[in-house]
Amino acid sequence: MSIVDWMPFSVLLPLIAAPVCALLPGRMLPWLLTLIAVLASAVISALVLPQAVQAPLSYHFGNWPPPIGIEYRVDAVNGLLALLISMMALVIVPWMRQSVNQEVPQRQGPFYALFLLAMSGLMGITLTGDAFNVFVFLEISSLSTYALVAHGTRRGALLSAFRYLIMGTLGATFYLIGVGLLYIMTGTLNMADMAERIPEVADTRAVRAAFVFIMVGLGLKLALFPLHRWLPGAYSNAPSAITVFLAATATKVAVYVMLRMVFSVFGVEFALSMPYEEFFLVLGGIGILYASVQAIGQRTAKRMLAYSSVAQIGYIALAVGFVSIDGLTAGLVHLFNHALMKGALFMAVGAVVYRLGSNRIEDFAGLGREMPWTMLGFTLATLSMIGVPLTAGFISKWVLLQAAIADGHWIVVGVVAVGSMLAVVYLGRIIEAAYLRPAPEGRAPVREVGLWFQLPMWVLVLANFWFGIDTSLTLGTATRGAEVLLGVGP
Amino acid sequence: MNLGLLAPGTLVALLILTPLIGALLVSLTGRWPNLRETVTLLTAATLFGLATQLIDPVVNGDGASLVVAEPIPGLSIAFDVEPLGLVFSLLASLLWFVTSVYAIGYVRGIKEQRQTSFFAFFAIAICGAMGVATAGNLLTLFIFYEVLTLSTWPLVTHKRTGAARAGGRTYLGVLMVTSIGLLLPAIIWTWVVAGTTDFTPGGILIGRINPTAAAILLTMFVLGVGKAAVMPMHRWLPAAMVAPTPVSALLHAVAVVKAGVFTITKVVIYIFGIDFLAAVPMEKYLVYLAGFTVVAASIVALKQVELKRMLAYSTISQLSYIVLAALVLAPMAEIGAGVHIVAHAFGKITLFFCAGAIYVAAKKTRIDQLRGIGHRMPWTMMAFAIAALSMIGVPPTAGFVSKWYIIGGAFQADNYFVLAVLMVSTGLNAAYFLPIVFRAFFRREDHVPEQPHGEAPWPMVAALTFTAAATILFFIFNAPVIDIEARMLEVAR
Amino acid sequence: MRENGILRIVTRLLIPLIMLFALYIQFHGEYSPGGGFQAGVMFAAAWILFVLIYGLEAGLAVIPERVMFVLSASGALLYAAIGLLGVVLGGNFLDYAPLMEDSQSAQQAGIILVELGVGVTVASVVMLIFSLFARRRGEQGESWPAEGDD
Amino acid sequence: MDLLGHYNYYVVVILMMIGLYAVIARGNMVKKIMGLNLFQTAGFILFISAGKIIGGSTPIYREGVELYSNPLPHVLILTAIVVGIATTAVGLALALRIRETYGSIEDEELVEDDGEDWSFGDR
Amino acid sequence: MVAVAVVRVRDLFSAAMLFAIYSLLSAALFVVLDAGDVALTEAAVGAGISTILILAVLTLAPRYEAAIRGVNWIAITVVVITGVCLIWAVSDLPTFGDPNNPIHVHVAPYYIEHSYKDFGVPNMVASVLASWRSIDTFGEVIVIFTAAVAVFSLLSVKPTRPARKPEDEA
Repeated sequence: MSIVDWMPFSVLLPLIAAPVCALLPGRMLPWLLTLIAVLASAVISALVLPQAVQAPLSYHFGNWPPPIGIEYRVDAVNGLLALLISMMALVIVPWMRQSVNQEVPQRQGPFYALFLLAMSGLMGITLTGDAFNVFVFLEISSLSTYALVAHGTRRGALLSAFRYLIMGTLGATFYLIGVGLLYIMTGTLNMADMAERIPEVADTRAVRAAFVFIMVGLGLKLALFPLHRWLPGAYSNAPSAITVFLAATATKVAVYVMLRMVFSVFGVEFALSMPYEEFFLVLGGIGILYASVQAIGQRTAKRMLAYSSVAQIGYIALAVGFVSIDGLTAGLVHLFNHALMKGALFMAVGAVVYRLGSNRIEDFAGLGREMPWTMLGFTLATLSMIGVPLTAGFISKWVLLQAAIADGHWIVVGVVAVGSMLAVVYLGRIIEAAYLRPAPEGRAPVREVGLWFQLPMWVLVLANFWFGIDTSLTLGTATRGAEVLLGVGP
Repeated sequence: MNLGLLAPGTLVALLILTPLIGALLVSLTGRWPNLRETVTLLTAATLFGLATQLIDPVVNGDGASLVVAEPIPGLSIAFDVEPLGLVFSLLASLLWFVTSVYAIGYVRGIKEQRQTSFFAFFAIAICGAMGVATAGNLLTLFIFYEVLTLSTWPLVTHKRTGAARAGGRTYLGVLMVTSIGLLLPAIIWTWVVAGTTDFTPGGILIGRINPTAAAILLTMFVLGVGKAAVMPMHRWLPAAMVAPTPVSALLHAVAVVKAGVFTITKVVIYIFGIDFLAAVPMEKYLVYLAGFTVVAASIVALKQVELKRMLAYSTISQLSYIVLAALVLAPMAEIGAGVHIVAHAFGKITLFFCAGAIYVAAKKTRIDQLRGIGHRMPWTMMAFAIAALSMIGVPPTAGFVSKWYIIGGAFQADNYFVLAVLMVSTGLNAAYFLPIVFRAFFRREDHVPEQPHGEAPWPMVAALTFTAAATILFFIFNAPVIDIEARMLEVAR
Repeated sequence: MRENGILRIVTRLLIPLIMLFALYIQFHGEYSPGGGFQAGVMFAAAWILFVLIYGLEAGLAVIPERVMFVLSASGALLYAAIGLLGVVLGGNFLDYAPLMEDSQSAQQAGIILVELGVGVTVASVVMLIFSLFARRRGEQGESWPAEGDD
Repeated sequence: MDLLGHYNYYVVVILMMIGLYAVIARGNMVKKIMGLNLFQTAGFILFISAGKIIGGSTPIYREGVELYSNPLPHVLILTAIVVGIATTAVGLALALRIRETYGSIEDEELVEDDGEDWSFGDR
Repeated sequence: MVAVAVVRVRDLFSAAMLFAIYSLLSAALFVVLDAGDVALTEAAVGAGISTILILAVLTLAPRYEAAIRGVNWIAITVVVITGVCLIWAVSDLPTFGDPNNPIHVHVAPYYIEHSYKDFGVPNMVASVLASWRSIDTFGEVIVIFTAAVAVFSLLSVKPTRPARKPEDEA
């Protein structure tokens, strides 16, 4: 079997493993199965990416050629994303074991099953080349995510999950209607096929409305600024492990679908005929400032990081707002890098929660001494968030600013700069608490967490620095992806 | 004196790595203070040795360069030592050694907390300074510029008191805001415009950018390099005075602040190019800004009651001398800028040493407490007097030499504004330094301290004596530095 | 109303019929409207009706929740298995052609099996969900309200 | 374009608006879920009516029938309905749990409860 | 229109009933639109399952929803915007039921033609569902299964379980 034949199994293996996992008893077995499935998925994605960068791979389900059947179509863009998702999952699964044991004491079979479903759902969205299939897998991942969020140990989790469910379903339905309109106008659901047929109907209001609906729907999913309300609650109330996974992958996938739809399906010219650029630049900019300010006001680390995620999405929106190679490259690179840094940060916070059962910022006092390694990792990841040189964050920022300056968007430059400074402020609060404030007396001495927590986090932290120095994978693939999206180059 | 053992490239690498290794060893040997101090001293000595090894290759023109990695396509982390950087690295490494001697006396004298992390971060900061000094392009320079900022934050907040936290916030705040908000965009702009950020003699922007834009860019650079403390970006320096004195002495009189002015000088010479910049209209306004800083900071210094804060403001004004000199765009002035980096370093570090010595020996920090202290601490106050003279620019001190060159440059460019500024500030310097010296020696102390004290511990005295001596010696033996600077100029032309 | 004789009689007649009809649309799916999904819902509806009349305990006695859970998983797995069979026999995922030499009957076989998987899953899932909700009420110690059926 | 040719599209739009309003404006969670269903069903009708061909017949092959309505939308909507019921089930389960832990399923009443500054008004 | 009633009525039970009726109506509409399978499903699901589930919840929840204070203007605006956008959009959708609409001429004809010819399966819906777009259906099954697992893990915990820890935040 060639790599193409293996490609869909990066989705199918976790998907098929899920039902089995749900039936497994105890704690060890489900986790083990999850680990194996995720590992396999990651390996496949890793093998697929290099080929996908060369030329798109296409897999026909049931051996029916598109548009009759459904195809999986992988190129540099979603290849990179698939690799990101599966790799993050691979890092998180070992990490989550202990914290899940604590937060979800019984019925872990279903829990891990849901995790697998969420993961494979995201993978499916990423790989598929069929607009409706996106919807189906979107729902798989969403449903399982709602349930996972509801597993949080605090009752707020239920509320957050419900609101997330309402918002998410609205978003999905909007997307569905958009796709419906497109289908009515073009008569096909296959993205590539649509792309060919849209130009002849491009100037109909129906297609424009479809564009708007898809934008709004996905905007809800990726928590673009005014539609971000569900995110902080969901992130802060979910079990730590799930927070890490969501923060690292979920919104990224929504961004990807948006990119895919805008550039591969509607096409650049169409997008430019709509107020696409303004849409992203304005919302992204406001989002960065608003969310960063919000983040400063938060009292708990998780909520703070959640708002910072909203802000980071703003960066990505800005980046993809410039319809240029540089801009899209910046967006894709930041997708990747932000997953690395946010993953590490949330892991550190998760470790603290595991020990303290709290993530209030004042409770971080003295942890610099008591949990040295965790906090060191947190600090390093923070550097990456701020965009200090030699970190992945710096690369993102550099490319983004480069794109902005090249296009002469000086306001954007200002916004990005201000955003990073605000990041210094809100992340600085935790660092300061951890290192410069003494532990509150009367608190039982806190023990450092074990290797199961340390190793995965450090993998991500070091990855932050690795991709800050050797950017051949990230920048290279991202640039290629940008070319693919803009339809230039081979 | 060149042993010629190592290839220049290797030397550069070692120049960066030695302090890091030092830091590592220090944190490892933390449990045994004596061993730890020995390590620090050895590292410092080695570093200075390495720096001296670079003199010949650089002066002979076959520069020492080294490329490490290429994070952004076409833009690499590269090192390339040129005369100015050589001077800076020599200066920093030498004074690091001296300061280490001093610091040993200091931290033990007042039983400082967490000495190990203190020395460790100190070493990392030096690594940052070395990186800045030897950077081959703007990216590399920026990287180590930030390393310097971040590694000094723990030192500033070392006391961990509320005041220390507040000072740390201002320190990090100003430096980060300026560097991320102005310097980084400026660098990227340069990269976008010129397609490179390598320091190349004659500049890389000629013909690539129109004068107005160039003026804006230059402004972004000058203000963006917050470490140069050009007003209004100077707030961090007084705030940093909450740090232990050795830190203020080395970092905030030499390493950090000099990194700032050094950056500006390099940008002026190697990015814009003197000739190109002369054509830029708005460059004058920056001269005025710097001049204003010189005078204003001196005036503020007059009002200070805390000795260290006064020194801080004096530093601000002295730094703007260098910026001023760099922006005069006359050959002599450029030399003057380079020389003043050295001269001011010796002078100001001596002053800080003295302040620290006074604090350790007499627990006194305010100016009005210093009456008659010269009788108890003659060595210290003699050194103080010499350094003060150097600040004012009275022969036979280093300050005179640099001032001479700057004035000469001002005449070359017949820029009378600069002349005026120099005159006024000289007067002001005299006005806030001399009274202290006078009081110290010719007044008797208003009340006898409960436990009479003598000099500070001997390592401190030794250190400050050495630097004071250096201030005078530099007046006589300044030829090598001048030569190197001149070399830089003819390369740059 | 558990004691309502007529209702009991009617449903006793009705339930087998519904189940029969369910099986019909399950396996007749490719000729007339209907298929696995509708069949599953039908079947579940029959069971739910049974529960409404005879109470949840009786219903769970017929099919315990554990079994439903296993069934729901195995339905999905059956579907996947068909797909994988295609792969094993050298085709793509969910490729029915390799199942038999005659492509037409191969397709039919594939469709029927797949629909069966769907039916099993849907039926068991609907029953499971319903019984979970119903059991909830039991645990809260409230009685089955009269408005409950329609 | 003649209105008649689009009447059922307009029906769709109206249903959609009603459903959306229910989701956003109604505080009661069960009501929200119902609204969500209305909203989705409207979307389904959109697809199905697009699939209809006047004079066409149900897409089941019979001898002599030439014109069939489009089967593809039907398939999509079957899937969509299933997804819809799945979502409904999960949503209701959540509502149930919320009811148990908070003692209320009126969204507004719960705003203060979890200490989140959450105005749920806008989308 | 029933839908309006569903939203207006504050008695949730009657709302549920109306909802069921609404589902039946739309099912009927589907039949009119030649969508037999969909009608069957909608009837079974909308009128049957979801109604029963809603009722099951309502037996545990207060029967009447709280009064809505005033009018939710945000909602109105959002809805109106959406509606206008849609009206604006559909007004140039292809005419209803016209055989020459793009969707009838592009992919679908292949299905209609080959379903019986290649598969011997008269019900084109079935064959599209289970063969041509079978991965969608697989996804659908998985969705259902996901729902099962989700509800299971949500409802299989004891009703009044105390939070493991007191509220961390706020």
